[in-house]
Amino acid sequence: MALLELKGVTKRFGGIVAVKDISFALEQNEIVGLIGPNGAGKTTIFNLITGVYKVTGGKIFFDGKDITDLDPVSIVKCGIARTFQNIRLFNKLSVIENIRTVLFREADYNMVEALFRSPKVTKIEKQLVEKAMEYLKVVELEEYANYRADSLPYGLQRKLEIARALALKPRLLLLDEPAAGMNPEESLMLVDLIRKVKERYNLTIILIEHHMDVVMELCPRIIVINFGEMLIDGTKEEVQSDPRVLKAYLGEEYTYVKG
Amino acid sequence: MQYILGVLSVIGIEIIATVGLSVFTGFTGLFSLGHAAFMAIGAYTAAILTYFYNVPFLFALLAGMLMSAAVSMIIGFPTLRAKLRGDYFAIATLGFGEAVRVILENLSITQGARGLPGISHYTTLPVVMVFSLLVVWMTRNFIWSKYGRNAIAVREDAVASEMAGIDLFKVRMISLIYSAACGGLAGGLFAHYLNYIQPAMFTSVLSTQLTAAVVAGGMGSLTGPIIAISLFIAVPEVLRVANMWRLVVYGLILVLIMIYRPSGIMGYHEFSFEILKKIIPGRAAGYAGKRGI
Amino acid sequence: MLKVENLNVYYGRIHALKNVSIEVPKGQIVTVVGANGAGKSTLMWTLAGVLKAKSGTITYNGKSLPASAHDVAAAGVILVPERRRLYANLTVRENIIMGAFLRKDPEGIKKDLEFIYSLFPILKERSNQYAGTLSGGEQQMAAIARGLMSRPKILLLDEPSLGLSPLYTSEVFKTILQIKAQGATIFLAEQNAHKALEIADRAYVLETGRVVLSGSGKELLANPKVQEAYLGVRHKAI
Amino acid sequence: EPLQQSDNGNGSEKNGVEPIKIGNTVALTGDVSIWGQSCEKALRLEVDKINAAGGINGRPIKLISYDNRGDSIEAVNVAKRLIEQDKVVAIIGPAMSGLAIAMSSVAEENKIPFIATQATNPQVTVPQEGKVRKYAFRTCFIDPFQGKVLAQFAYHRLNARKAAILYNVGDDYSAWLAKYFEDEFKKLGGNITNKEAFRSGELDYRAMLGKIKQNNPDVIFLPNTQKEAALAAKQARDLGIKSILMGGDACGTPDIVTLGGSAVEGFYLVNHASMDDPDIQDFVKEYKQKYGEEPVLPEPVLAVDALYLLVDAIKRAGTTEGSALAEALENTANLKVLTGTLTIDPKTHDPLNKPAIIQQIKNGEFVFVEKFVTN
Amino acid sequence: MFLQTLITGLSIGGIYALMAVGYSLVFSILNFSNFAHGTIIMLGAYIGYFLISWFYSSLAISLLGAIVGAAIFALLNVSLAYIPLINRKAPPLYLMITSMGVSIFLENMVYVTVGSHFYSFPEIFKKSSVSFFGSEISTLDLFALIFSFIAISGLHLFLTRTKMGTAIRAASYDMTVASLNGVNMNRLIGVVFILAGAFAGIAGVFLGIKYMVYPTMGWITSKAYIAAVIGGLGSLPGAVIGGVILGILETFVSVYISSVIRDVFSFSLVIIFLVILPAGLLGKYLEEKV
Ligand SMILES: Nc1ncnc2c1ncn2[C@@H]1O[C@H](COP(=O)(O)OP(=O)(O)OP(=O)(O)O)[C@@H](O)[C@H]1O
Ligand SMILES: Nc1ncnc2c1ncn2[C@@H]1O[C@H](COP(=O)(O)OP(=O)(O)OP(=O)(O)O)[C@@H](O)[C@H]1O
Ligand SMILES: [Mg+2]
Ligand SMILES: [Mg+2]
Repeated sequence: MALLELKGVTKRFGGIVAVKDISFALEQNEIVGLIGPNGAGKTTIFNLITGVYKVTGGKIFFDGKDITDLDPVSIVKCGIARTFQNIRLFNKLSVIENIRTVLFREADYNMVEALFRSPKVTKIEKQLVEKAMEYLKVVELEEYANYRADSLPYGLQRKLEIARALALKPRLLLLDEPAAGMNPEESLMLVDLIRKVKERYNLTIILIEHHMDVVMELCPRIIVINFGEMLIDGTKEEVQSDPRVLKAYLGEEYTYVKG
Repeated sequence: MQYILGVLSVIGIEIIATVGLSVFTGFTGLFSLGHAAFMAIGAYTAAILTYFYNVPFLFALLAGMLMSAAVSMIIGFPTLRAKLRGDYFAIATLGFGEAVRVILENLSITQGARGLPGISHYTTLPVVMVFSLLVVWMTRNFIWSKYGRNAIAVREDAVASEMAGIDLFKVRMISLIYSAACGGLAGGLFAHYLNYIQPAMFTSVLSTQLTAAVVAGGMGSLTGPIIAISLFIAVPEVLRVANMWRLVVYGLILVLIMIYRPSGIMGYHEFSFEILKKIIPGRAAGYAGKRGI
Repeated sequence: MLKVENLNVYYGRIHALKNVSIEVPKGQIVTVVGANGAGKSTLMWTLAGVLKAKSGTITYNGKSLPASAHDVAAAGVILVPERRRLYANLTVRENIIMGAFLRKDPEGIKKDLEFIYSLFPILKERSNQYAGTLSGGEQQMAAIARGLMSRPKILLLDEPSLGLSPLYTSEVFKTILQIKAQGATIFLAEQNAHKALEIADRAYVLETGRVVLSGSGKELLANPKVQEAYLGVRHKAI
Repeated sequence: EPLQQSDNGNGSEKNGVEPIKIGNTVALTGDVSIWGQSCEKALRLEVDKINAAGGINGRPIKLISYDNRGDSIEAVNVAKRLIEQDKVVAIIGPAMSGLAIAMSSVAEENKIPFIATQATNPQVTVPQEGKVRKYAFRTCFIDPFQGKVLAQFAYHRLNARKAAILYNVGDDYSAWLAKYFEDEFKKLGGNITNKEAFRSGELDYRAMLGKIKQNNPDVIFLPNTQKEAALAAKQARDLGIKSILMGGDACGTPDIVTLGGSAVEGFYLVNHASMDDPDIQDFVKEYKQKYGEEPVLPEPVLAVDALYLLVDAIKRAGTTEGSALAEALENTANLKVLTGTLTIDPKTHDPLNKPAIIQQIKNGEFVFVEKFVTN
Repeated sequence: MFLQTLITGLSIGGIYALMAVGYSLVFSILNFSNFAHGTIIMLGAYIGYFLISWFYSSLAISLLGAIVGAAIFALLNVSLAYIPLINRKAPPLYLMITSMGVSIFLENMVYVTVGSHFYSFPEIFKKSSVSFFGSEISTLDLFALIFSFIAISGLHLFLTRTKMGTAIRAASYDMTVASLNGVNMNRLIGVVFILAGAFAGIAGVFLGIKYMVYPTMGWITSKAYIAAVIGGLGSLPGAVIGGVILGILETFVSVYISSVIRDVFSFSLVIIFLVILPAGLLGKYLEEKV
């Protein structure tokens, strides 16, 4: 069964149709690229899946369950996590606090125990710190654990955001332009990281990206949308050579040679 | 001594209310102009119980806390559900505070504007000290627990918090209830300190003073607001000899604090020996340190 | 035209720019490349007058650069900041018009607006939408448009291709060449080091706040160190 | 000129004689500070006079005044401070009942008597339980009395049968006085057509007055401060209301004329003292001479009465010890004070035979109409 | 009765609106509730009152003086107390607390220097009234309404039609970037406060004429704050509509429900209103796009 399925999803903002009748399905463990020109509706699709916006029409299923009308928090609980096109960290908190905040969902103590700080609370809190540290190790940020999040350079903030999403223990991870603001060298390191976490956490991933090298490296399957509509859903080879994609998105002079 | 002890008692009582409010305003990031109403509810509930029904003091205090907490849900439910924020939320609380006062002015059990005189004097300085230490300690625990940490996350970025699986409504509601309960406790203590309460004692001026203490003390600090409210109460007393100039000076001090410590007395920090170390040059530890890569 | 000498900039205790010296001659494109956190944006904000240098001099046309940001802008040095920084509460059109705040030629403003709309047709379509609701790429276009609207003498561009599709990235680089041809001077920070170095007359490499290399764009493009560190060549070779 | 506490002219501490310290809790800032400031000046004037004449049994008086802003919590702090830090033997003030009730337990605990000036609520001296507070006194008549006087005056002299009330729900003085008036007027057989309320700080009463107008009452009772009453009068006249207007003792200051202008012509009010009362002429003259302005009645004269009451009690008690002083105060009889002769009722600590004067505003002046005496 | 109630409500609402405008104006650029606005209104009223007592009964001089005087006070207020904070990028809440301090300071300064007497403007302005279907409208109210309407419309045009106006709105979102566009922030903020001060002067004089002049009269501005929120913060037309709605609402509740519990009613309605329209009538809740 498909893990995620969009059926005829449409989103309208006033007169603008940002997403129009989009349908696709994602199998467990797949990694799919979502590309398209600026303003095509990619981020909007993420916002619809995660419940930030309500759909104007259509249905979204996750693991067989209809999540179309759930609120963002419940959707997270179903196992969907994301990163943001404009990074959204808890800026004034330290790097490790950013992760711990997410892990509190697992902390099993009640208000009275918290107010009197029973030994159980202390123990759980300690465990959470250790767990958070593990996630930081995965993205190689452990040496920054006590830095304020907003003092990190852009590239590291992106990694932290990915770690925070992982800490939600998602089954589906939505990455919105994770390589933006990275130079080609850094992008390729990001590719390695994404591969690594996908294996380690058994993830299904949708990746929005304008850095074609990243997309081509990672995604055997690519969905292209244009003006909110599905243009093509195919293998990366099909997409690269599709004249419509070249014209609308990549530019006629685009050539990608992959060794 | 009694005078100084009295001022200390008032400080202790207000610390309880301020610390509670700092959970809501400083740590959760919502801003209230009606918190005096929770003090009023606690004060009236406790006072009516000890005065008319001879309920033991401790139970009366507890009832005041519970009543405040319950009422806070009534105002919190619709407004926090609707995700009111900033000044919009502040106005809702301002309205709530005034509405509570009008109700107190018109109920017969509260004896309206005439107030309740002759409440027993149970609130002595030791009582205040025990309660304020307890509340400060519990609030510290609250903030260090998942409840407080979630509140901070919500304050920092509501959208990201939602995406991190945090239920904004629930977190804000818990903070509100907590701070209302603290307000209720402070009110109950206050009634049995002053032995007389009137609706006119719980105006928006009091609410504003509490909020000002939280902000001037430093949002996201617990010690800052405690220092601030102590100053707010002690300074006018010290200045009493200045008579009419007293409040002129007071206003000026408030402005100067904000200008020279624009993120509050303690900023986002807690008063601790760590900070003293930081102030001593050469010992600078990488507190909010930033290195390049 | 713009000359930076021994510039030192701090964020509190963090030394973000260390003895940076750079020259931007009139009518040329000068680019600065560097890893995340190298200090490119810091340099840009300092040139724009928002960040204050602890020491060092910035001279513009032989005189020292004005102290406050709005005077810098009035002198014709215009920054298109990193991560767009649009006025989310204004419409797209109002955002672009804000770029012309100091201009007093309504006719010229009108003409430039038409030019910008022809450059980025999507902005014309979205002209009455609040800028905050634009897509990431659309926002980037609007930010560039706002910068162009002020008819800069020197345009400081901080990562103009951030979030743009490959097609639009090429468009933006074409535009940069176009406005250079019109006589403007350009100072560019880019992660897309390839393209940036290709069009640059002169280039600097910034590493943890220090200039470590400089030369013409072509020279740096051919430099193996640059290739390895910023162009991702090593990986591709694998 | 800035008001300083009056102990700065320290000429009084000559010959090493220790002065007798008297406290004064008074509103120097806030909405009611017009009276407070005047009251403090009046006391200073009289204290200087007494000291010039040799003080009390050779000991000078030192007056210590603190601002209470008209706020109950402040009043408690002021009382504690006066008693503790400054070691006063007695306190004059406050002028407001809420403040007096709040501070009464402080006085009780420390056994220091206080003499409220214009605090007219019965509970200031006699709490609900009915037993008089040993250390609480006052020099003014009480609200039930003035409510009664006003209601009777309206019913019998003005032949009013329909009355409306516009009061401040948030103010204890106003709420009580409204009630006492209402009770008495109904008892006499009159009809209260409207009882409308507003809240402190509000300035526009036209909505309520509009409702009152529909019932066309004979009198409208305004148990409010002079500011509120003057505003209400103006707005009532603007709306074309012709009813007779009446107010309580809080209106008894010439300010009401400056504020209300022609709208308060014909306004009836009850007062503690009258500016044209021959008894207080000397005081008014001296006050004017010293400060270049008229005192703002009635609080200053009530405070001066309190001062003389206290001085007399200290003389009779022969000590400044609190409980002895309280007993001496309780037994005051036929003492000559500014507003006449004063006898304290030991059962209530209220002045006996304290006259209430009904005045009417005519051509911008307070004109004596009638005098009522307690019981 | 209904018509008279409506007229009363309108005239109260008009005053709220006038006060709310200056308030909203400051909010529109600095995003904080300027609690000192009420104090500036009070100072304007005092200036107007003293001018009219000295220059016997010239409303024009009184208004003009109050406008200029209040504008100067507002300018002093912003340059001494707010600019240092703004330059340090302090969040709006800090400015708001500072404004409370300013307001305590100025108000008590008036007690110390001018004293605590109440003052009333000479009566000549408010005597006459116009009859309108059996209801009375005072000419002063009429004049105040028309005058305010013209002034507010002018201001609205200024904000929406001029570059300066756009710059004000832009700066309210991002001052740093506005300065990149060549906007001199300190000057812009100065202009805004001068305008707000001028409106405070007008409001002060009308408030003084209609009611009276005393040190705490600025407190009534909390009603203006509520009005501005109802209308949507930062929106001038919103402030006007909010003011009128609040005035009419209060009056109608007093007349048709109960004057005693009027505030419970009107505040509950305000809360319900906000729950339904969380950004007021014309305000924008700018949810950042993610
Ligand atoms: N809240 C909104 N209100 C109005 N229009 C919106 C809103 N959100 C998005 N849009 C519009 O919908 C379209 C799709 O936006 P979206 O952010 O999904 O694009 P995108 O594909 O992510 O583009 P990019 O690659 O530039 O990030 C855009 O044209 C945008 O202007
Ligand atoms: N506001 C700030 N406060 C403290 N440190 C900062 C701040 N902004 C940047 N830094 C630090 O200064 C250094 C230079 O940052 P800068 O943003 O100039 O780098 P950059 O070269 O533009 O990087 P990127 O490619 O990610 O945009 C980094 O180490 C960064 O962490
Ligand atoms: Mg996008
Ligand atoms: Mg940068």
